[in-house]
Amino acid sequence: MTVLAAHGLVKSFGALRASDGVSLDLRAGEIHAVIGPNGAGKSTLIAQLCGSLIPDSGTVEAFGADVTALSVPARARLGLARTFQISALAMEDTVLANALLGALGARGSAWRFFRPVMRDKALRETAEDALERVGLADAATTRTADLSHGQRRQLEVAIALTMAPKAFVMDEPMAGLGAEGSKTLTAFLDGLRAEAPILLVEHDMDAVFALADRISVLVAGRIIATGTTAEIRANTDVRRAYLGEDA
Amino acid sequence: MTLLSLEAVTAAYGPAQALFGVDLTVAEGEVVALMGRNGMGKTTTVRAICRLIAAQGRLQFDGQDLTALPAHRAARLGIGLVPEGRRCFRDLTVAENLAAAARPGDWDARRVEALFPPLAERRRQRAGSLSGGEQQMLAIGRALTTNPRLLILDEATEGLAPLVRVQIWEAIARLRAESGMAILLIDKSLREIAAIADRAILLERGRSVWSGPMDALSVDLTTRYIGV
Amino acid sequence: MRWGLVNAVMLIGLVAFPFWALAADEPFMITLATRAVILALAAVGLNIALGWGGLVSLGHAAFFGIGGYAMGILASHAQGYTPLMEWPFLIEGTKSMPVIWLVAVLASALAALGIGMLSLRTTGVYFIMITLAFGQMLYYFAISWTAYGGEDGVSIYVRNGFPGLNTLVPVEFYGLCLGVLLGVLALNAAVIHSPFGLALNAARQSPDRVRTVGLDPRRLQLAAFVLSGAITGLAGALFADLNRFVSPSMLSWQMSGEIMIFVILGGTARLFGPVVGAVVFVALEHSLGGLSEYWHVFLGALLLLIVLFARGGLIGLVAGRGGGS
Amino acid sequence: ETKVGMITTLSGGGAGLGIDVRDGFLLAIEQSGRDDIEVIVEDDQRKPDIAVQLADRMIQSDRVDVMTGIIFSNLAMAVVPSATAQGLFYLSPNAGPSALAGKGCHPNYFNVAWQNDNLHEAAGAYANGAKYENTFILAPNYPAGKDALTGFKRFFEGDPAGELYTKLGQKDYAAEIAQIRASGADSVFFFLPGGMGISFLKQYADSGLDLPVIGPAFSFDQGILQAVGEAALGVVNTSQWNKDLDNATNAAFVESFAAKYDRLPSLYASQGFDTANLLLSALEVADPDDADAFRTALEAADFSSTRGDFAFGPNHHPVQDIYVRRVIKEGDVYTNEIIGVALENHSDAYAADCTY
Amino acid sequence: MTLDETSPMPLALLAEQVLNGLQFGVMLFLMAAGLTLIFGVMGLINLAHGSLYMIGAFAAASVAGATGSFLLALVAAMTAAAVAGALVELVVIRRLYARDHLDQVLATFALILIFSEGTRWVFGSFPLYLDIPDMLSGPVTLPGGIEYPRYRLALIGIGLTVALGLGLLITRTRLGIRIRAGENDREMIAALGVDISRLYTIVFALGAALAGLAGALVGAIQSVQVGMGEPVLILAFVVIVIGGIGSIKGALVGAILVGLTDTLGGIFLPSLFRLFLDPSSAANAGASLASMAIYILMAAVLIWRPTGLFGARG
Ligand SMILES: Nc1ncnc2c1ncn2[C@@H]1O[C@H](COP(=O)(O)OP(=O)(O)OP(=O)(O)O)[C@@H](O)[C@H]1O
Ligand SMILES: Nc1ncnc2c1ncn2[C@@H]1O[C@H](COP(=O)(O)OP(=O)(O)OP(=O)(O)O)[C@@H](O)[C@H]1O
Ligand SMILES: [Mg+2]
Ligand SMILES: [Mg+2]
Repeated sequence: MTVLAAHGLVKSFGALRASDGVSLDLRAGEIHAVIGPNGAGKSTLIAQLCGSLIPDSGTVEAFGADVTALSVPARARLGLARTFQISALAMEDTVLANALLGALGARGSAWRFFRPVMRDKALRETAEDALERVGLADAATTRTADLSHGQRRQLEVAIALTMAPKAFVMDEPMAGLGAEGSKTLTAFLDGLRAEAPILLVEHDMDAVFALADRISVLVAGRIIATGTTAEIRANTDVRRAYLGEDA
Repeated sequence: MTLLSLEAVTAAYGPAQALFGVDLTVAEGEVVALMGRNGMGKTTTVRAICRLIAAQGRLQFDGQDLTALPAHRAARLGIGLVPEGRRCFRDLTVAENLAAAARPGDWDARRVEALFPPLAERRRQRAGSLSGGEQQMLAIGRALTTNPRLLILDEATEGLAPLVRVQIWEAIARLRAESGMAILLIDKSLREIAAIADRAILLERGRSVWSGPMDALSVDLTTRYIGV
Repeated sequence: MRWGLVNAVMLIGLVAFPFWALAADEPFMITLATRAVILALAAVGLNIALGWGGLVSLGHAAFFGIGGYAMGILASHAQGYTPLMEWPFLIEGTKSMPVIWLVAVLASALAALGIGMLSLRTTGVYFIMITLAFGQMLYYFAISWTAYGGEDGVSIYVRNGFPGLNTLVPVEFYGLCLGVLLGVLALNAAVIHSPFGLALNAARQSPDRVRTVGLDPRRLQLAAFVLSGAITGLAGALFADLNRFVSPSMLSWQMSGEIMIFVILGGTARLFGPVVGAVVFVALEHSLGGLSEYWHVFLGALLLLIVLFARGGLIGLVAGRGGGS
Repeated sequence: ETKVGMITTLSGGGAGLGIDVRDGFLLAIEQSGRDDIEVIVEDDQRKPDIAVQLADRMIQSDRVDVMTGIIFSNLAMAVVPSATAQGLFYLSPNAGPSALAGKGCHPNYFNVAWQNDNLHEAAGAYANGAKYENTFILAPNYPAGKDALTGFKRFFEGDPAGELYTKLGQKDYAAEIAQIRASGADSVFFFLPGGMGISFLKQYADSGLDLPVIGPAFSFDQGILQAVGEAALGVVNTSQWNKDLDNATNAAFVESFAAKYDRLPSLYASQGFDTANLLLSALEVADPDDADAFRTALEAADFSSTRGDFAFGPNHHPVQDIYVRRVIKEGDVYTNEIIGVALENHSDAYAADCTY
Repeated sequence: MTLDETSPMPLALLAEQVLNGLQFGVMLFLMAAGLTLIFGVMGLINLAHGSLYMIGAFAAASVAGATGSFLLALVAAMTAAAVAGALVELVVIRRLYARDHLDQVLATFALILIFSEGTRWVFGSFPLYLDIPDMLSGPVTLPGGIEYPRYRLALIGIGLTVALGLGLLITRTRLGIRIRAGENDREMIAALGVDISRLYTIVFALGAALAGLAGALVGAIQSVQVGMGEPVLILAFVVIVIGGIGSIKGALVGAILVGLTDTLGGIFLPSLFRLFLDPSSAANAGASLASMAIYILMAAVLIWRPTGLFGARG
């Protein structure tokens, strides 16, 4: 069953076609990795899927409905959770506050002006659970700016978890993580696919080959190949354009 | 001859201490790798060397005390930085990036373009519109135009596609071979480092915990301090 | 915590002040304190947008002035026994503070809604300047609005009334203004700890993050801006009543600047920051004025020293940085 | 012991006027030799709310008997109504907004300078005498500016070739000057106080236009003329006072002012001086505590003015001659000489609206 | 009125007014260029820029008064403002780069107070005299029979020359490249061996000198008095925001737009209102709207393009 799909997305920045007719789908229960050289248009694709960029043409479909015209918050409320390539967090606030924000979003409204948020049991539970799962429980009261790079990536994932989403879209969650961090996160994502499918953009080939059920290769705004891990590994075009191994 | 030496260097971001005692030396013509897990203080060490963060302890470059110098004076002693995250001047063209900080010497824009041919084709393009790999090349080239005696590369292959990584590693190898420049290297990929570095220094929670020749770096050490 | 102590000291000081002034037979000190309290209220309003919302508005004099004109217009009609408007329905002026406040709050909230909707398309310095632009438009409009005195403004001869109080007695009017200020501070404290406050705080730091959890940062900020404008409008009505006079100078960019200075001086995004800022500024103005014809030089030098040596405003200086709200 | 509260503009752009009023006022007090009069001087920074605050202080804490000093109409409007409503006497040494002369007049409010329209009316009258038929008129877009053009037109019998309201505080008049040139006017009347007038005159002089210019004294007064320089030479302006007015009081005033402050007195200084002398004359007769007696004493205006004859009309505004002056150069100094009388025993248009 | 309601404005008059707008705009550009440079490079909101304008005018007036030479006066204006600017940067601003924008606002506000009242302390409360040099006084006749002040033509020339020079400086010279690099990433340019503090002092002094030049040039046709800087400051902010912060080209386009809007608005709006109002109300309503015109322009530009015409950053 298709959870999220792009149909013929085209997006230009001036003369540059960052997306040149991209079609791809994410199915229930799978991890679908998108790989490709720098500047191929991966982040641009994600931005269109999540609503922060409007495609010049083509449509985005989520959970069976056409969402091309919906805003970022509206898509999030439908159940689409995103992590950023460069962490986007409330840096001055505590880790818990960031997680609470996710829980608040999941509830669908922040229009409550008087009751202290810290006394809202349900919210706190959701937030603390998510932190626990990514291993940040101990850091709950730390200021986010004081987190290490790796911990920030974990927090990004935790916020996505608080939303109990129906699909994850992750832009290079491993970027900047050391070998150990990548291993832990790989294991975690492996378990997560049972909860909701993941569209994963990643340069870390070890992680991609370990996790992905299917891989799409994006080069210069076009998908040049989609297939299972084995098929992609064997694809000579991909090896030449991306992996840099002698074909 | 020792070019750079750090002894018991400490540093803090506001109230949060990040370095607790780092010892490190780089000799002329040597390639040294600085390794450690995330948040262990590699970048902070680099920032301390470049005088981008106040540090205590003994920091010397070519026999001169660094701690008293502002960042630009430290750089002029011959330290060339390729920072984490590339940080090209995005509104400047490639050529302007290469001109902004250039100092006289062997390395000029032409020679950089010869090392990284993609840059030659994009001389007039805004740095912000380059691909990640090209930006990385530009950041290295920009540091080279200052004609440093020590080149510091902080995560020069992060976030790059495998093919581009290969190109960057090749360039670093050529630099070493052709100009005998001293290099301080931070990277996540042990395999490539092993192929190029003479020595390694391991950082753990803001302390240097091990230092020695590359081939003495045991699996035991790497699992313990790097996680592989 | 130390900032809690600072707040408590401020609170006690504000409440105890008139007793001291009465005992020392310095009745004017009460009027001066009233001025400080009202300006503090205006700054508390701005602080909601500026401190927590990250919306640096250089047009808050617009709301301050709208509040002031709400008072001036209603009271001048009541005073002259002329109806405010006869068609399509009859509206009479009034000299009752509660009614005036209601009108002031509604009018400035409405203006903030309109200005906010347009201004929130921009961010950063552009936001500063577009709010300034709207402020200036209203300023020039008021200057040439002959029906209400243009640049000369509107004078009412007697302060408006509040049920159960004699507002002509300085202490009672002070008490009233202080009551309003404390009420608004309590509201402010509640709001910043509420879910809305949490989301607003995040919207300032990372609008993208707020969006991806399904909330609309612009609507949060707009709500903060409207709340902020309404409070500053209320302060404007009180200020006009204090002076028994309203004129376009309440709408000038210098006024916006001053309100902003109060906030920065005291400490942004601190509950009592604007109060400290306004009180200190008014006190400085008062005590330096007699020093020399060129006392502005000394005021400037003092402010400069404060910025250079007090990070995070005066509250930051006293209570240390961090913590805060 | 009498306490006088003076609120005037001593800092910022309009400070020159306030300083002159203050200096003139204090000179008269000093010359009277009375040491039972305390004058409290405060700077309003030209901000209405500050002026109100100072007034409150003077009334509540200093407990002054009489107030004076305000230069600008909008500040006067902020302070005077509520001060007089609280029973204080207010003697205006400068601002004379129409609202305080007509319906809003108050028995405790006295204006010792002029009603705002007066000098403009005189300019209108002068224009008739000079046979101007289509004067181009301009003023800033604010109440005093509108009063100015209204005042001019009240007496002017010709048909203005154009009527312009400029932005308050505007400093560039190229566009207006081009319009004047194109309008076919035979003369120009302008009311642009302070820096606005300096700018206008310099630019006008440089534009090559040589239509005669008239204006109220404000743009041609002692404090400002040196900054305008040659551009002002020969310009005709209307004033109730000039330093060459031939009476003993004035001669003594001009001499003692120059001796004490080392500069020529301005219109504003003369107004401050007269205001103080009016106050002194009333204090000879009655005490401000006895409001009715004190008011009667003020109404008598039994003092010798630097302007010669001086009397109050029914609304406590001056009835006085208004002169025509011309800008000349005496040695290195630009100043004015009187060339005629524009209106004799002139009072204002609002007196009829005033009932106490 | 000879310009009666029905006849269109004569072409010559229109041309003259366009020149006036251009001249006003070009002067604004001198103010705005420094402001936008300082903001763009250092991220500093310098409210005291108007004070530097005032200092230029006062220095020019004093030197012109003492020597009678306008050229010397201009040199003095630029020098005085540049020195004041450099001093301010060294003593105050330098300590604030790492701080919040808002601290800079408060500090530069304090500087306005000090400069304004300090100037009054030194020079007294009365406006000073500064006049057009003889060489440039009086009108010239332009093609089409327009009589136009020679001095204003010179202003347009000077302004455009400065604009061109500044443009070349920024785009072509090493200093310009470094300035723009500092705009992008000030820490990085320092880490590469460029003395960023000195660069900042130079930029600040350069911006100040331009403001001082504007103050002197404008002072000759306006009044030289305390407080003259603040209204121009606000206009300069309007200009750089319309043009897009940090962009010299934007500042030029913004300045000319504002100049034209202000000048032509003051003329056409009253005529427009005369179509459906009586002359007196039309003059009133037109003048009111005209005084708001540039703010309406700015709001409209920002609503349409939230980062100004040539701006990229917020
Ligand atoms: N807002 C924008 N304006 C102009 N060009 C843009 C914009 N966003 C992206 N681009 C360009 O579009 C191309 C695709 O960018 P994108 O960020 O999608 O690449 P990517 O595949 O995610 O690369 P990376 O692996 O380096 O993250 C790049 O050349 C980029 O410079
Ligand atoms: N700007 C900052 N403010 C506060 N703390 C910081 C800042 N930058 C880094 N730190 C902290 O300093 C410590 C060392 O960080 P540093 O960036 O030097 O690590 P690193 O070894 O380079 O890690 P990585 O491999 O993730 O780049 C970490 O705990 C980090 O959280
Ligand atoms: Mg990307
Ligand atoms: Mg690092």
